[in-house]
Amino acid sequence: MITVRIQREPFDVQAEATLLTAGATDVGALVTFTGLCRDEGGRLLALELEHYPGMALEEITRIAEETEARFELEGLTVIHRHGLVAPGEQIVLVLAAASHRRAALQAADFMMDYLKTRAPFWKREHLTDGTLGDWVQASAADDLDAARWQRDETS
Amino acid sequence: MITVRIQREPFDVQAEATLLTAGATDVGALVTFTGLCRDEGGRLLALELEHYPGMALEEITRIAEETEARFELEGLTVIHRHGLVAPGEQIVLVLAAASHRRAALQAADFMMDYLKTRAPFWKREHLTDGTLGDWVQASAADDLDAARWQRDETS
Amino acid sequence: MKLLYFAWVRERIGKAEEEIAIPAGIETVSDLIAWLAARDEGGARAFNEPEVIRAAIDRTHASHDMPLAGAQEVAFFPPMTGG
Amino acid sequence: MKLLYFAWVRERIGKAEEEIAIPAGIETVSDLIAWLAARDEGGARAFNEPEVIRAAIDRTHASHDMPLAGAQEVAFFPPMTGG
Repeated sequence: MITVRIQREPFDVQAEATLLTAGATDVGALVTFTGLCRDEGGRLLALELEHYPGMALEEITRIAEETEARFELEGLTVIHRHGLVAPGEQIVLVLAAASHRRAALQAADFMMDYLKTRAPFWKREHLTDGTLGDWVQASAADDLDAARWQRDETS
Repeated sequence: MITVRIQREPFDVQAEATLLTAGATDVGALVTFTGLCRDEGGRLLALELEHYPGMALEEITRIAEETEARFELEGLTVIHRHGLVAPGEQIVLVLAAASHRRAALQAADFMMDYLKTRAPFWKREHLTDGTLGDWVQASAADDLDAARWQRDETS
Repeated sequence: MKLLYFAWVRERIGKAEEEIAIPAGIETVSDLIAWLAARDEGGARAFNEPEVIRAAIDRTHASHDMPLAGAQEVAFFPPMTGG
Repeated sequence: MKLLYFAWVRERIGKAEEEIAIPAGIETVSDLIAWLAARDEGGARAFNEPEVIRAAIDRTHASHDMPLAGAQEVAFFPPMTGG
């Protein structure tokens, strides 16, 4: 069961976990990954998350389907926020349920690597001095993280 | 910050997450791993978790300290239950907070592999037909999972 | 054909979207980028480093050598930074 | 020296713990396992496959070749199945 949502509002991790595992009796492992906004040493007032509305849900659903095809899951929920997010607030949630722990952990890891490099979202900094900061640069490390899954089909 | 608890009672994942991240502004990734009791195709009434009270807290704390030394974490919480646990109920919680996602994901993965192979807990099955089942056998796969961290110091 | 721009590509070209009639000889994503870069100042600013630009054709990621034939919506944007 | 037994080791030997005076010549975990296996029927049942038995000395995992000198609490149990 795949659930994908793009929303401006915060999400309730516990409520999503309850939804995902309701009635399931073969879930032995539940992994939640929550991505949060850091304050970047006090420099950051908020992150602005721009997205491509027409494509974001489709693309994240494609990534979720790949994740489900690749790992033995009992359920997968992905929620990505857009709009303004303050330090300490949530940006993204990945929730993976499986019979066995490695599948759930790896699914969350895989999902996040591909979200970072394929989901059409862009972050811009709003600074505590009241100015508009830069667009966040894509990280080469994220590309390398995503490339791991092509190099090593079993890891 | 390391928190380790051994308890009979269920835990509240959301409350533990809130505790761990309260006041933190440099947490970019929060991973929760919840281990749940499966029903083994309807065969299982409950799992009985026996533990070595004198050693369990000490050993899990040692594993948590190794985890903290190995990955750049902002916080780590580990809770392991003992006593009777019914299908669908929680057995173990690992909560890892970090600035960056790989550290949080790998810390949860590492922590679980070592919990499985080093924490002094033993599971016994209570069956739906009213009889006492077998002690759960340790899995060779768990030993291999734990051995990964010795083979490859960077993964 | 509808063109969409996001993040700093949108800011530099000075618009979020536009409708264009695709000129003769423009067959791939790469051709279209070169044409936009040559069209005006905003295009030059947005596409002066074509190698960093990502594209999507009809809401699916597309490499620069992908043909545009049949495309209804083409989007240009920087490398993604979501998640 | 206090001995503790857990899970099926406890069931087979028929007790959760006991206090023993360590006999002369018993120097390692392995020696103690062999002595317990030879002591009585419960010991034989619990320790008939010594290679699968895990041990802890004073609440720390110990290999079978570890010396017992100075130990106050030795525990025997099957491979762990927590988590």
